[in-house]
Amino acid sequence: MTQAETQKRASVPDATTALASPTIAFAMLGSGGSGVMTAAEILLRAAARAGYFGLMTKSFGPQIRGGEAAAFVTLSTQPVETQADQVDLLFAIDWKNAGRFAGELQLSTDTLVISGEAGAELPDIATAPRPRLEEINLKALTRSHKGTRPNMVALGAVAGAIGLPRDAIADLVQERLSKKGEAAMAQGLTAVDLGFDEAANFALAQLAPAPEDTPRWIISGNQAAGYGAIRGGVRFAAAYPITPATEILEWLAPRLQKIGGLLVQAEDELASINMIIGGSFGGAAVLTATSGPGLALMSESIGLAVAAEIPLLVIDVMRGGPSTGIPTKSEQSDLNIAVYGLHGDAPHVVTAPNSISDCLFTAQWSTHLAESMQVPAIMLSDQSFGQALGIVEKPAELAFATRRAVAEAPGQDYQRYALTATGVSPMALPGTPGGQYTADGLEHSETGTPSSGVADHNRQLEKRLRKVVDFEYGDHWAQIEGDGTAAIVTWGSATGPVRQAMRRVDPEGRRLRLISLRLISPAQPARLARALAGCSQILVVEQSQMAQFFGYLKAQFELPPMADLYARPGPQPFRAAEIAAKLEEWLS
Amino acid sequence: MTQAETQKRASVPDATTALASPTIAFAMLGSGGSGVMTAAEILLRAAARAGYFGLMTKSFGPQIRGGEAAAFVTLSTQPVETQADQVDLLFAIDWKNAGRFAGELQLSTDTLVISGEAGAELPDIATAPRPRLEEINLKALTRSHKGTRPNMVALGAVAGAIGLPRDAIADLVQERLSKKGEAAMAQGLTAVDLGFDEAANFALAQLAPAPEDTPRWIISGNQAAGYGAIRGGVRFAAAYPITPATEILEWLAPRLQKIGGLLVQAEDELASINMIIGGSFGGAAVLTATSGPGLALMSESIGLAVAAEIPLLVIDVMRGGPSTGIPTKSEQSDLNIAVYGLHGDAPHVVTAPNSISDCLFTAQWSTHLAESMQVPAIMLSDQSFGQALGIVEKPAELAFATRRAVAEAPGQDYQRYALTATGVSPMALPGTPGGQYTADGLEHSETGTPSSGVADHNRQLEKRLRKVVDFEYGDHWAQIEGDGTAAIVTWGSATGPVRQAMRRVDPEGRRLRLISLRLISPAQPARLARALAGCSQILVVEQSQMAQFFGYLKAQFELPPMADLYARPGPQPFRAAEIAAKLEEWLS
Amino acid sequence: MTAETARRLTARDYKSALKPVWCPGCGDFSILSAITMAMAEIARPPEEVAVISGIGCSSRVPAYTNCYGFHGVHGRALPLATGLKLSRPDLLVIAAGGDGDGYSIGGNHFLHACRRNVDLTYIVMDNQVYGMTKGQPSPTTPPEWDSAMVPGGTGLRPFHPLVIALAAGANFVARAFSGDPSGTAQILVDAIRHPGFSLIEILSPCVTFRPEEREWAKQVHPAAVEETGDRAQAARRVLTDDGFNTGILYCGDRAPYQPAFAASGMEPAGGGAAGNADFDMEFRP
Amino acid sequence: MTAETARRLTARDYKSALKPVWCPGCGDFSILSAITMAMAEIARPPEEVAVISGIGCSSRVPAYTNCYGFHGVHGRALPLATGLKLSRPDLLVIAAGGDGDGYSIGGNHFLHACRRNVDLTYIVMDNQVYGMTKGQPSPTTPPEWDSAMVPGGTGLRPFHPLVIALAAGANFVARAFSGDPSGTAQILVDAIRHPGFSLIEILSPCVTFRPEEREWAKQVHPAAVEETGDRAQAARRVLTDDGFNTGILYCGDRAPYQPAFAASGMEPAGGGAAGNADFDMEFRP
Ligand SMILES: Cc1ncc(C[n+]2csc(CCOP(=O)(O)OP(=O)(O)O)c2C)c(N)n1
Ligand SMILES: Cc1ncc(C[n+]2csc(CCOP(=O)(O)OP(=O)(O)O)c2C)c(N)n1
Ligand code: SF4
Ligand code: SF4
Ligand SMILES: [Mg+2]
Ligand SMILES: [Mg+2]
Repeated sequence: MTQAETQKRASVPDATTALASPTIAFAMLGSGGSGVMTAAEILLRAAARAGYFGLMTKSFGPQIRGGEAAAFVTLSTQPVETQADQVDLLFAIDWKNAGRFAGELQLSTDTLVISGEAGAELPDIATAPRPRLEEINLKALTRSHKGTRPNMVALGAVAGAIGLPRDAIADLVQERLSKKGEAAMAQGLTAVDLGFDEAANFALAQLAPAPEDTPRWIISGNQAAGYGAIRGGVRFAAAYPITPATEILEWLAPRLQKIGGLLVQAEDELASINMIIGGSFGGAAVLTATSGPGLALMSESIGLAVAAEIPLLVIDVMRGGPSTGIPTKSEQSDLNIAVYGLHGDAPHVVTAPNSISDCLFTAQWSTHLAESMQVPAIMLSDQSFGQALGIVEKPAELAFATRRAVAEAPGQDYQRYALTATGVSPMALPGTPGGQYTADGLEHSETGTPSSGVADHNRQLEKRLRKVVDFEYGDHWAQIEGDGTAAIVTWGSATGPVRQAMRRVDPEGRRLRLISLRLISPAQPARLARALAGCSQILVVEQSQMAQFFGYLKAQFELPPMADLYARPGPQPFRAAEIAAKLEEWLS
Repeated sequence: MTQAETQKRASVPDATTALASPTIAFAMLGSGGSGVMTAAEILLRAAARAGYFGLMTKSFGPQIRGGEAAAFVTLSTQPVETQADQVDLLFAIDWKNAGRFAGELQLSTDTLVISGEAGAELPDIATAPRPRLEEINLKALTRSHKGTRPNMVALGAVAGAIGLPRDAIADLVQERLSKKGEAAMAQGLTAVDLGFDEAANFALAQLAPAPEDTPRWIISGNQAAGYGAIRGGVRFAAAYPITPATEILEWLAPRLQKIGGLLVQAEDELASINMIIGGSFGGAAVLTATSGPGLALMSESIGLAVAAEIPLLVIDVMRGGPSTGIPTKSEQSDLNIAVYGLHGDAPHVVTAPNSISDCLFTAQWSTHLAESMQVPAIMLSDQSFGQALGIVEKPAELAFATRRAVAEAPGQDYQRYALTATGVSPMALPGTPGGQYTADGLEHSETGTPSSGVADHNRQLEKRLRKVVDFEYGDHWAQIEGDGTAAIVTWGSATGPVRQAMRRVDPEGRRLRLISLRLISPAQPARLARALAGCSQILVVEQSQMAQFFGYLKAQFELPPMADLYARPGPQPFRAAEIAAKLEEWLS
Repeated sequence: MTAETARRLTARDYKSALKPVWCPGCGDFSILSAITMAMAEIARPPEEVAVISGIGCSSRVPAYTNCYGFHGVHGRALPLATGLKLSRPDLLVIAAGGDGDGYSIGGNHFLHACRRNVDLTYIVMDNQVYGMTKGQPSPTTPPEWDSAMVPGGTGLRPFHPLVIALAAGANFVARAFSGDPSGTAQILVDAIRHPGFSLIEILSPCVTFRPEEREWAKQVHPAAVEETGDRAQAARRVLTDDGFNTGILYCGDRAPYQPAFAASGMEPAGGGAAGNADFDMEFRP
Repeated sequence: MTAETARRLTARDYKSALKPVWCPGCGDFSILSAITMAMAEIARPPEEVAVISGIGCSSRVPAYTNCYGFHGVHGRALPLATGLKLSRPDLLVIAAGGDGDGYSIGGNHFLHACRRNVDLTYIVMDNQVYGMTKGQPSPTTPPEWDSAMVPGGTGLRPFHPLVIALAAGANFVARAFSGDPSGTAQILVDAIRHPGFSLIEILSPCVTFRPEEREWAKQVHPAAVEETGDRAQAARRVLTDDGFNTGILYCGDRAPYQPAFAASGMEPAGGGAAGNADFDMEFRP
């Protein structure tokens, strides 16, 4: 149950005047072309302007386009990291194939269901939990007001029902329709007003006043990842489109162009990974983004970058697996391939953001790590970050003292793979006189000459491992919150639901501790031991059938034998209620 | 020290008459075209005919062809699983670039070094350990006997020095030269006799009489793997050449042809893995063989075979990694990619032979597993098996009751991915009326129709995991020897050296226990727990810098915290002396 | 009534009950119809036909037929189909997919399938765009087509599948248009009957991401000249045509690649068995 | 004496001290010489040249030059070189390798590099065999060539790199022979100077696995006709020649693909920095 619901239950089940709630969740449904996404996005944006936090996720039927669609939106005075357990309001523009969202749409008896189709037969999902049912005859309304569109009326109704300021909505509608001329703008406003008027008939808790502290951003995880990479210095990218990573590329392409960089669409993932290796060899900070199938194809050449010591940022936006799996849904099941998927002993870096806005930080940090250690870094984002739109605090501007170690004036005795104290060897960039060497994926001596000798293999293996193990990662390795004696160890997109569940189960923050790893590999056993100091209980939470994260922790850390596990696959996203129930059970 | 050496030390350091030794090791060196490999192989074959066991490994300089070469041969009355720690005899046809074999060639003061080059300056490796030095002037001898070749004289000398029967040698030389005519045969025999005569001047322990029990085979690990697959039913193969797996393919191609099967050389590994998926979908038992870089390229499509439930045998002959690494040397560092290298939760089978002849058994068994469970099986062989020639006992003929579960007469309600008790669903083969379905790598319902639904994903994931976890693997999952309380857990090519070291350290077999896993994945925790019952010490031995096997054991088994580790990378092969020293230290 | 006439097959017998995920108006619907019409004319029972694809909107086609199907991974339809055909020469094997699947990520297999000339029919539903991933340029996309991923257009000369197929050795090359399903079906029949590797490049508008392709209906026209068996002549012709010339453009006489394969047929695999005396002999010292 | 004349470069300046691993008599030795001779004529300082390869005997070539080099993984020389050139347009970038590397596993990149037409020079040392892995047929191997891996020969029509390159859009196409290093060097100079993607297919005998290729010395002859800028004419010519015609066969005028890239040049990457005000703006609600 969301906090909103808790409050409503307690105070206003039958009230006809609306009370304030810090969090409100709604869904909008409709079939192809009904415009639910536009309406929901305008609502989200209006909420952001008003200072709320929020999260919008989208769901579509199997049709490539024009099929049924659902938008889920949670708005709050507090940061929102996962959709509310249940929606307070469901607006269906129509009910065609609405049954398909059964698994995703949770109603309760308190939910207000508004049917936009007069006299429609409602599907089970809308009636089974016995919610409050209301109707707005969109067809009749839009017919009687020339040029108005059903989704705009719905938008007005939802805004009115949950108490979003009419002005913010009106501004946005005008901005959107400004290109279409005065008449369209006026019709849009009329539609919104019709909705607001209809909403006056329904009682629903209204959003509590928004905090007015920091400016808000609306951003998706994929945009944040792309921007983080640019902030990290990435200027050259090559990639092949794949769901759900494509938006990173589509966001980056024009923006790289603008700042003198370049994104190339390659013929396949084998080409894209090798193009960026070439670019990085030449001196550019580089990136590719893909999902599981593409990462698998890239693994041979990521190994090349390990052996030849080439910095790369590879973003994997995870989706349901294995194989082609479920491209449009989320899962945390590429951890193993990211950590262990290269042949031979191939030390590299694996990171993971823990929220939509952390995609920005982690991408920037990962670029810093890759460049500093001359190593490929794989960042594991996922569909639930990548394709969701969040209203977040404007992220801080951060600069890392990144600089690739470059041999500025290599002398006669220049050795590309010299054994240095840190394991990082200055790289001569093509164009630098005297620095000529051949980068090689064959085992090599310090100069880069192929060698199958025992000593060279041992030394170069050791150097490549040492440089990533001994690096000073600082505090960014994990997000640690609370200091209770029951620790939840998690990562990535499981973090938000866990955090929200912790707030419910332990509102005072006395019993629980959150440890969310941002640096997955190389493992930081000493740091984790310190973070776990004083814990008497450990629960690992992750979204993978085979408990990949748990297995990884067991392999790489001295995980106490009492460690418990809550793991399940996607595509069902984690909700706070689910985790909270698990926590209650675990703590008792 | 080999047993041979122990005996010699004790009894015959200065004797001029030769005594018997159960094991003798020798090396032959020479530059390009000197024919060392031919000579050494004839010696090996003669020893096999005489009933000895043996092992021959080859080493080459970096030259593609025509560079320096060294053959290492250990012969024994007992099975030989690793080269002896030191050679008893080194014959150098010439010394050009002999220094390159420094890491691999171990001499002692007891070694007899025969230089075939008169008055040559010997390199450090031949003189530093102060061995006995002798000379045979090959140039002079072959000049004075028309048509004789230096390597044949060397062959005779080695055979004479270690006491291989002249008749067996003579027969083989005649067989080899028979195509070249009478004169060549006579010249060959003359050369051999010259060698034998020369050898009479040197005292060296002679091989003890051979046991006369079972017939011997000479076979390489790669041949054994190919033959095992054929015995398992494999009839269709597609592959792309790669060192050190190519010999599997080159052995298979003509033989498959002969028995009505086919091997296709594909354009790349992406094609080869998909060709065999197609072949298996059609009903054939199929195989591909590759090494690390190729396995990496195949990983996306191996995941397809997991999702679409297609049986495959993928043999990975491991070499030094990462990246192109060291193609001609061995390492056990592809364990991680084999077990964890597929994206998503992708349960499959990973096996590993523990000796050259076990390559035959394990390939056959792996085919059985793949076919029975409709799953890809990755068999991890390595260069040290694949490219070595062993004299072994003729392997037993074994048949598994393999049968792919096939829908013979699918009815109207046929469901390709039906949820069955075992998790294995009968597969309709194309051509079968009524069985039409579409195999899919997208998540699907029981019929195979793509589905992103929560229930379908959970059920199909569960089914695919269950079928491999619940399968009855029987006793083949591991090789267990001894019942001491100190257990050594190992796998693959580390097994032989460990076993030989155990015999030395614990000749009565009272203290140590060997557990070598043949089934790497899925893990068998209950079985391992039973196998470890009563142990107070555990040592894990493996040839990987990052201790991949150890990490895997920690992740998948409840490994007691006292477990110790001895791990190091290749390319230096494990020798019994090295492991024995480690065992002594560990036990003390 | 003989068994044969008992089973007179119509296009409907080759269609499955599944509703395609395609957008209303997508060209692929008509290609599906053309495929099933062609099948009915060929009249092999559906269970003896296998339709193999990669990933993309167009690659969804196998499950919409009532044949055996394999919806594999992106770009690998041709090696899948090759492996199936080589080990099951008794089947009629059709590979199908999109321009991205076949000419971008699958380009190497396309080259080598043409060269290998296994008896396969390869149907490419070319919409000059990546439909499934929502509108990126494919190798056949015009250079100036603007998109989010490649702002301002690729600036690249489009890939010419027919010329490449001819250069690489394909044994039958044709162009068709989805708007003419019965013409397309007729070409498909000929392609299937022709031995060796046949490429049928079918223009198939993507109404969602390339709505301007609706215009194709006005631009296509049957090839003015007869098909040829002269590879160089065919190449010259397609190099200089306007890209909307439909019909069979080349019909070669290379013998298909089909080494003997007697091992499996319909026998399920894996009868793990004893050794082979000949092979045993080799290992005797 | 000016700085320029102070550094008069000879072929030797482009050779490294490393001893090649090639077999005595291998054709690749002469190609290495031809490359260094061509470099000396081009006279870009060695540090401004990058030689990029995959895996194979021939792919060992980068380390034998005194330029920057990258010995990557099998089949990926062209995308490596493409990424380097696009982000470092100031460099002279040469890709080199074998027939297996370039036409078998690397076939897709070959197709797309021709089409993309980045200003690269691609040297294929074609010995019609996989040398490094000890003698398997490559796409250019004659159909009847017997080997352990493909007993009795592939039976396949050899891949025709020049025809494919022309069909795919390469901007310069030539054939050379390793036995004529100075002729080869001259072609290389022209190829390097020509903008866009240049393919130089160099016949290079593998004396170890294809000893019969020593005969090539007797078979090669200079092309009887002048180079052409007409793609179709060039294709017709190479389709009908005997495969031993050396010289520049096609010289096109496609503009190379080189989108602006101003970001790195010689600046080392990764100066992780503050945001961009424009980009920040987009995220304001
Ligand atoms: C290895 C891999 N890379 C990328 C993708 C994403 N992807 C799916 S379909 C597709 C392109 C489809 O284009 P096309 O083959 O032309 O088919 P269409 O949808 O246009 O019919 C891509 C890039 C994938 N599934 N797998
Ligand atoms: C992914 C991968 N597959 C296979 C190999 C093995 N391999 C190395 S070189 C080579 C072929 C070399 O042939 P070619 O490119 O013609 O070069 P050549 O040796 O003939 O000069 C192969 C198959 C590899 N290194 N990596
Ligand atoms: S996106 Fe284009 S190709 Fe895909 S189904 Fe829709 S119209 Fe067809
Ligand atoms: S094997 Fe052939 S290609 Fe390789 S180095 Fe020797 S002669 Fe040259
Ligand atoms: Mg397309
Ligand atoms: Mg070659």
